[in-house]
Amino acid sequence: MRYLPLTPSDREAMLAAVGVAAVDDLFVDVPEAVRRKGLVDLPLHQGEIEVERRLGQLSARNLAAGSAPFFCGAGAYRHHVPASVDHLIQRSEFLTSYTPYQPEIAQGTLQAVFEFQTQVARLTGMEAANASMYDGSTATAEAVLMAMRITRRSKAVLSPGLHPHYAETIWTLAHAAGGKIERLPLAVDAEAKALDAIDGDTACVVVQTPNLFGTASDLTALAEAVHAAGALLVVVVTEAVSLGLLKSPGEMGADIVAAEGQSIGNGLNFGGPYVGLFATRDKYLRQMPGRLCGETVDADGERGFVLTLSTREQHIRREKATSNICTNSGLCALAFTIHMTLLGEAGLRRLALLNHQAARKLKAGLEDVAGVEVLTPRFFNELAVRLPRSAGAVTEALAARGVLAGVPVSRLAPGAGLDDVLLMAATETTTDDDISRLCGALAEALA
Amino acid sequence: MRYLPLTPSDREAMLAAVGVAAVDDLFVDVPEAVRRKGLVDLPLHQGEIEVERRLGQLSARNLAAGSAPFFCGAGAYRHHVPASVDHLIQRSEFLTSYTPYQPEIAQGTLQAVFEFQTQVARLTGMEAANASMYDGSTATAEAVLMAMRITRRSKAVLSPGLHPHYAETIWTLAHAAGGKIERLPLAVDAEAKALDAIDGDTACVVVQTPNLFGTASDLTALAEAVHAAGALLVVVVTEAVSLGLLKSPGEMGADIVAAEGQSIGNGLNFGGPYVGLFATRDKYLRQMPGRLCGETVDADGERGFVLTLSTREQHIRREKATSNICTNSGLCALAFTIHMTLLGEAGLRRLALLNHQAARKLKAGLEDVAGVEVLTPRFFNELAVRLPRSAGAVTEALAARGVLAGVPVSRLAPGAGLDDVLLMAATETTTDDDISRLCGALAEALA
Amino acid sequence: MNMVNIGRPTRPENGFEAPAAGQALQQPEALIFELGGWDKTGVDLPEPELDVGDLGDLVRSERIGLPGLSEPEAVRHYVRLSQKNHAIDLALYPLGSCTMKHNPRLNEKLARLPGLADIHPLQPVSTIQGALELMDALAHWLKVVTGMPAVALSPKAGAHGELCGLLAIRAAHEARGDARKTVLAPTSAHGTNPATAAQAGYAVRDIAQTADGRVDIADLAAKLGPDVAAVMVTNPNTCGLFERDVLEIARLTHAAGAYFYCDGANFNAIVGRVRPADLGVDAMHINLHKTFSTPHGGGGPGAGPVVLSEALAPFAPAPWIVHGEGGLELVEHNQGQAARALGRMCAFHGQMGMFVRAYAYMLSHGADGLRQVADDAVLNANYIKARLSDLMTPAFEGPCMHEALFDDSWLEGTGLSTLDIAKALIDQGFHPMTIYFPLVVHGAMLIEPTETESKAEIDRFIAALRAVATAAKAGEGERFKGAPYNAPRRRLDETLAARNPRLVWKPPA
Amino acid sequence: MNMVNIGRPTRPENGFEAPAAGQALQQPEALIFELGGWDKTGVDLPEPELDVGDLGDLVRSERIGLPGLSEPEAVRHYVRLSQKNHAIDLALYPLGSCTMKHNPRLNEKLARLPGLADIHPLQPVSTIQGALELMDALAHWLKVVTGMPAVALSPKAGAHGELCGLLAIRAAHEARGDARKTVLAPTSAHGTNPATAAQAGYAVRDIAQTADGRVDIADLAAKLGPDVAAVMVTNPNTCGLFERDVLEIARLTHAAGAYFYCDGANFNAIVGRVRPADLGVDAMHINLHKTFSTPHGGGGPGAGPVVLSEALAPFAPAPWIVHGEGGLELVEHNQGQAARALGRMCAFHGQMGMFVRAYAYMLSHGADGLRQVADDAVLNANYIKARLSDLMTPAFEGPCMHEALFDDSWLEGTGLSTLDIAKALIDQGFHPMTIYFPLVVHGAMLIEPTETESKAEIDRFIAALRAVATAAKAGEGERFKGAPYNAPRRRLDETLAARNPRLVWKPPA
Ligand SMILES: Cc1ncc(COP(=O)(O)O)c(C=O)c1O
Ligand SMILES: Cc1ncc(COP(=O)(O)O)c(C=O)c1O
Repeated sequence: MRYLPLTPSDREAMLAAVGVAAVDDLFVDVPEAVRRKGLVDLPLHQGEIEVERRLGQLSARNLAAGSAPFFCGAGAYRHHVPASVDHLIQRSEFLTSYTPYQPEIAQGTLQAVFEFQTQVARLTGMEAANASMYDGSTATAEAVLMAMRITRRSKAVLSPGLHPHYAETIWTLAHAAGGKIERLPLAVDAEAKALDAIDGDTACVVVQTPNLFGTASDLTALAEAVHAAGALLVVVVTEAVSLGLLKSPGEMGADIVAAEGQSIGNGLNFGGPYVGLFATRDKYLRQMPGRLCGETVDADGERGFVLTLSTREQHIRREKATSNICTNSGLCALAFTIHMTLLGEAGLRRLALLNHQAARKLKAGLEDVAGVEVLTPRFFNELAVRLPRSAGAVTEALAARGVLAGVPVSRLAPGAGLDDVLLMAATETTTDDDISRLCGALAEALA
Repeated sequence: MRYLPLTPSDREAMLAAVGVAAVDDLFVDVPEAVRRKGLVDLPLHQGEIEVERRLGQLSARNLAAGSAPFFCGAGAYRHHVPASVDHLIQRSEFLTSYTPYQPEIAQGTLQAVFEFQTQVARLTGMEAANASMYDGSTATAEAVLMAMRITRRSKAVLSPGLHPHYAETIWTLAHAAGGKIERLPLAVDAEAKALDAIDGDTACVVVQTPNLFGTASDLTALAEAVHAAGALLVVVVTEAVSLGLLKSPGEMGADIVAAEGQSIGNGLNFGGPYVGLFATRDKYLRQMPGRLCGETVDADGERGFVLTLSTREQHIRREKATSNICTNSGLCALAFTIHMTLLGEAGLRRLALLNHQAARKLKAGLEDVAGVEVLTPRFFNELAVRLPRSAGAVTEALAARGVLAGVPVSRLAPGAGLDDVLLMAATETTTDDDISRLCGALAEALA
Repeated sequence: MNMVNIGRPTRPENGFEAPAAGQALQQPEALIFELGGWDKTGVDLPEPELDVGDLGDLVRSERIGLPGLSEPEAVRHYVRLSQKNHAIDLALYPLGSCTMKHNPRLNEKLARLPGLADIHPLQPVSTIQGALELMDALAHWLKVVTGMPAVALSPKAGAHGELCGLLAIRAAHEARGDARKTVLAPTSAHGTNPATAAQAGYAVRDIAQTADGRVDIADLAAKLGPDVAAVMVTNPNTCGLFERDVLEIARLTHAAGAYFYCDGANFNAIVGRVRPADLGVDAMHINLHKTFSTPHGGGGPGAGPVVLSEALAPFAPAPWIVHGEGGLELVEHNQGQAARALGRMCAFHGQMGMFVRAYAYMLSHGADGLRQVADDAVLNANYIKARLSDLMTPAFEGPCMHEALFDDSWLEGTGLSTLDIAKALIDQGFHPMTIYFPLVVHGAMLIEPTETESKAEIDRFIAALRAVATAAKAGEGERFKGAPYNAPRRRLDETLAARNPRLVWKPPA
Repeated sequence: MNMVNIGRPTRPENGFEAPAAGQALQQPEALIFELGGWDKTGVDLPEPELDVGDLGDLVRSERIGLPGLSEPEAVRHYVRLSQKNHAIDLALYPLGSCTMKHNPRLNEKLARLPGLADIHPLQPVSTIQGALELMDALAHWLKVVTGMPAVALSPKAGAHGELCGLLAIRAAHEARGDARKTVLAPTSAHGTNPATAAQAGYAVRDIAQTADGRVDIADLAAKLGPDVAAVMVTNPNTCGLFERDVLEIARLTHAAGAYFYCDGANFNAIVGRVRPADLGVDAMHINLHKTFSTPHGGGGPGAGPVVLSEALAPFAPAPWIVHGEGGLELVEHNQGQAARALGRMCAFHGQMGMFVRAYAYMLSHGADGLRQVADDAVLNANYIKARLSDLMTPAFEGPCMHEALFDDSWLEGTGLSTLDIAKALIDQGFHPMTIYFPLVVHGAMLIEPTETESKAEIDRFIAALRAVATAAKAGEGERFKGAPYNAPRRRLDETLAARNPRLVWKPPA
């Protein structure tokens, strides 16, 4: 068994040193009745050849995004990640190290986290960012809990464009702790509706831009109204690349920004692992969830980095912690940081422009398909379209033609009465040919 | 342009420091007439997305060995290489370092080379090995030149089972320097024939085992006869895995062993890069070609490794060098060493047994196909079979059925009158299903 | 200038910093923000053809302030940083409770197969049958090794799994109109346990610990009552000990109408030998990034699937997989009880990348290998304990499970602390053990070698720790206080960092 | 024991070796033969079902003596070793003549695409059309950038390419019954040039060098004659200078009935700016592992395609690609003139793995990028030269090409040698330049930064070298003689290694 270095004679020598006759003697504390003598009912160990064959077969039974015209989005985007990113995150020293508890021998990880925090803060237009959350949805839920702590209020208003998975995640995390969640019905372009739901117990309004339907909005006015009501504005971004082109949440008045960082540095991975970005204003620092890396000096006065403000965290504060999070998305955050470092401001801006351009081309293509109506008024790289029939059925029909056309809203919100709406995203990886194949297949399917 | 760090302002500052107005001024030594003003007639630079797309398309136009029942051999073998091998050789410190000219900061490479040399010497049954040659064929040619230097004789006898590419490579390298090459007609099992060709000017006999046709032979008697004639025995091995099961060349009396190491640690790669193994007896050390790594101590008395005996080499000895080789196959040798370290003796032996077993199963399967005659009397993992028609045509017919059936001898030696002979190899990656698909397709094609 | 600049770098003409002694290959490295690449990029993208007039004043006008580097510079920057880390691939990494075992590169390779890595979570189900089969197969393995009937795959790490488990418990109680408000957990529990309980809306009460490091059954019995929703116990516990009375814990818990949540972070010690179901467990998260070897990545990502008993299975969060007529199907919206109860833990379906790695790890080990994992992990820990017990003071008597716990009583009179020992160990080339956890043991040093260490490496570690302990007892105090000397940084001032938080880079004033 | 063991490791109880100062992350590492794994394996293979009776006494009976390691041990062993190397990814690597430039990871990824990596050289041609197209496309790019009409792809490295070129020249002469016996090459030539000429059966005669580091045309003219088969000139030459009189060299060479072989190792300096065809070159190898960035891999592999003039094209070795009716075809057996002449350089078709990388590199740069490569490589070298010329002595006046050459006259009176400077530079964290090459310059120091270095890194290097030079002149001699102090090893005894060669591990007696 290739991963187990002990030899039979090692084991013998070690048992002798311990002073027992057999390994079984080390398990004496396990009640006799539950000690299993035989093996569990699973196959025996296998070599690389067999394991690779099995996983290869499973892989072959999926249609990879890269092998089809591909327009799925809705919170997970297919971007090109430079080859060096994946190479670097696989370096032993990054891949096989733990959370940097001993900073003197973890400066590599820590400095990268410090760079990540700074990048995230700047990108979102905020003052501080943490070392990452699990993903955008859990980051959003934690933002709601944080807003409730800060305001000592218990209600969160979820705006009409918020991704349903995010809304459900917020509900799951918040309701048990006594939070009240008011979820407004889905709508393409009605963020301002959230204002109507604000009351004296409202801790925050959660608003997404670009929203589920791809609509990008200026939230400045909303932010002012929310603040006037003594609540906080939580801005959610599921497509981090949009931050390269659109006004930042901070500029528009956000108090907390929760975002999905997958688009930068990370692949689709069927939904995970992703990386939650979490940023806020300095004044709320001590209410933040998650790890924070801070600058300090060593005994020689040299600059170095450490995990800090851990009195917020579970391992110190236990039931009074700001969150229970421990393991986060370190390596995905590293991928984000490396990709962002490669892009730089110039590259990110161009990348964002190319995404927007691809979506405009997509829109132009779709407008030529009879029966298709584009719903999204202002978009970054994603559009909602109304089809003359069930979006789910059309998507399956196009998949059979080798085209992954997008995400039907019914998949996310079956009861919302939007069964004919399809979400379609385009990115820098979308070619003109992809769009014409999509439109051709769509015209056929709708004919 | 992503690989070029200088910015326009960097360039300006540097030109100023140099004291010239423009880069053109640094090219003043180039005659005016040949200075190109414009760009060469090639496309402009492209991003990763485009380059990846282009190479992906080229890749998709080949039939990968792993996606078909696969039986090609003839000097290049498809084995399973553990994933950790490729991971390790891609570490920056191995991948992006040069030949270890400054040993104090190249101990990683040097120690690995020392391990490689020891592994190769032990595997071949010899006393010393070098740090690698380009591949098996060029190693063999260098072995012939070395034998000529040692014996001060000028003729090499190539036995009837030697791979034709190897024979041609020997001829190319040796004839210009005045070597005479006597190449015996191809035959399945006639190594002893080489004896008839030995004369007083014969520097060496070159014999391959297992030979082109897969025949494994005991060369002990041949070695004795060769030595009696004052010549050296050069033993060629093109399937390094066979050394895990068969008697070593050293044990049979070889003076120089030249082998292709690709089977251990290295993929098919359409023929290169591969790694030549080169081993000999201590007494011939100073006639060896290529780099040698030796043990020494540092100023503190600590063990360390350096390149040594470089007075044999081109950079010191110039036209009197034992070879012109400079760059070798360092990284492929590293892959060999890591794979061999993972295998260990126990793993290598089992691997060899599995290869032999696969070939026996292949033989059994083929014997059931009407019209197919197995020619090889004793084999390791490769067989020659006689077909009732042109092996080239049958191979193409099977390729059309998605089966890569093997290598027709006519591909290597068109004029040899062996157009109906096919070389077929099996390895640990060959499944029973592969064999039955092959045999089914073959029966159909021959029907 | 001084060419042999032991200790502090010197600053010769034009400001070049020479590397410190022994660090000719350890390059100093500034932050990306200091490397000056404000207009550079390391990514070549085509010139856009269209403008952004359609977006009006939604478009950002100010600079973001993100530096860029060409690819060679970026690669070098992060390679240099990487060399300032310790890692499993460099040496034994004995962080107790963290299970720092070998991460097979096969699993990295497989997780990158296009059909597993390059698929969207919301692709039509007909195009992801292989992915669903993999999740289903992983679920099967997890259920069989734990003996539990159900598993929720979506939780993203151990703590997230804890939350999932407690929310299922809350939902189960609520479903029968039995709202309860308290969770009991031993003081030795990992911080995530009480933090999770609080996040799930429960008050937390401590359970006392016996002198031999186990749950005090009498105290548990006394505290159990109609308000207790769950008992959270780690088993093997955070002292590295098997809870001898686990069956009694389960019995008492169930008798009180509560559920038994087991923190499965230490499952590595018993995998293949003990099935949590047989212990009466109702819910247990499994850190795939511990027991099943998905890499820690300097902090994450992990995955924390939760196995559930029959009683809790109906309350699992979405999504889950069912076998339908046309193949596997994904239920993404809760129906029935759970719909009103738990909801969903996160967007999409969980940590697929980790599922692939964990499944490959399980297939590679098989039933026989997994049992051997437990055996070797436990043997290694006991061996370390045996070899150190003459110099250091084990916190508890008797065999340990996968980790050996020492307290700091052996340091009495030396003036040295557990922290000093840890930092001195760094100078010996090893990552320190977990320190000051569990809280119930004074100056705790928790050593978990895992099963993927060779005897030779363990002996090397023992020798290093013995050398440190011997020096400590010999009164070489000053050397400890200054440690580490040999690391990329000397001891870092954590107090300063917390007092004056600098969490983002700011341009020098 | 001493916890701050600057310098030599100490040996505390049970033989543990503590890392030296600054090396807490630098693990000591024994040879695999000393790690004791004589029966271990890190590869799981199924139990064979059949015996080997059929092979009789062909079967090995004795032990081979190959140690094995479990996977975790093997990974750690080689990761630890790797950290004892300098590499481009760590810092500037200014080895003159070696062109140590950035190796894009994209190219590594592409070279591993199954359709490019997992194909057999002798698969039916219908199944490898993509591979042939790639080779054909690479050949096209090489021909266009050099202006030459033909290219032989199969040579496996620069020296192998030289041999290919000289053998083509030999074949061309022989084909017209004009056997010639001599090759002329300057003294400054790389060692492979004379070694190759000898291997191709030629006598080698030196051409004198002018005071300004170029070929002495008068000497060349005098030595040319009916016996001279070829003139081998490196251009830019190994002093880093462009051969101003290259057109005259070509004219004289051709007038004497000889061929002009150009060593193209330094093509990086002129790619996109000068086409060798325009210089009158008949044959030139291109080190894909230099100009076109395939990684050096600690010694190889490389690839050395040779471009050929019309005159030599008919004598190219097999194989080559032709455009046939049904697609691309591979001619694997020489027909016509070449059949009697050159034959084949090696088995199969050359270094496909390198072709993929080089082609990806060329596509990435394009015509514009390749020219910029030359510009930046030359600018960087001249900048280094300018910034060091006050302290060190440039070997020649005027602008250099891609590398800056210094002699050791500036060390006069210091008692120090070029080697001492090199070793002291190691202590500053840099790999030394190429030293003692070319032979024509006393104590040569040849610095080639390449175009993939940033100005900041070059400035860091300049500062380090200036610091070293300043210290040398200040008479800090002892510190040089002992250098390096900060590397994984102190200065190694090369004489001992050569006097008593130990090339393989032997068990201690
Ligand atoms: C005992 C114990 N419980 C829970 C956790 C939390 O797991 P995670 O970090 O995956 O959230 C840990 C992790 O360190 C642990 O050791
Ligand atoms: C000028 C010159 N010529 C020839 C060569 C030989 O090339 P290779 O090492 O690829 O055989 C080199 C390599 O160092 C060189 O620098």
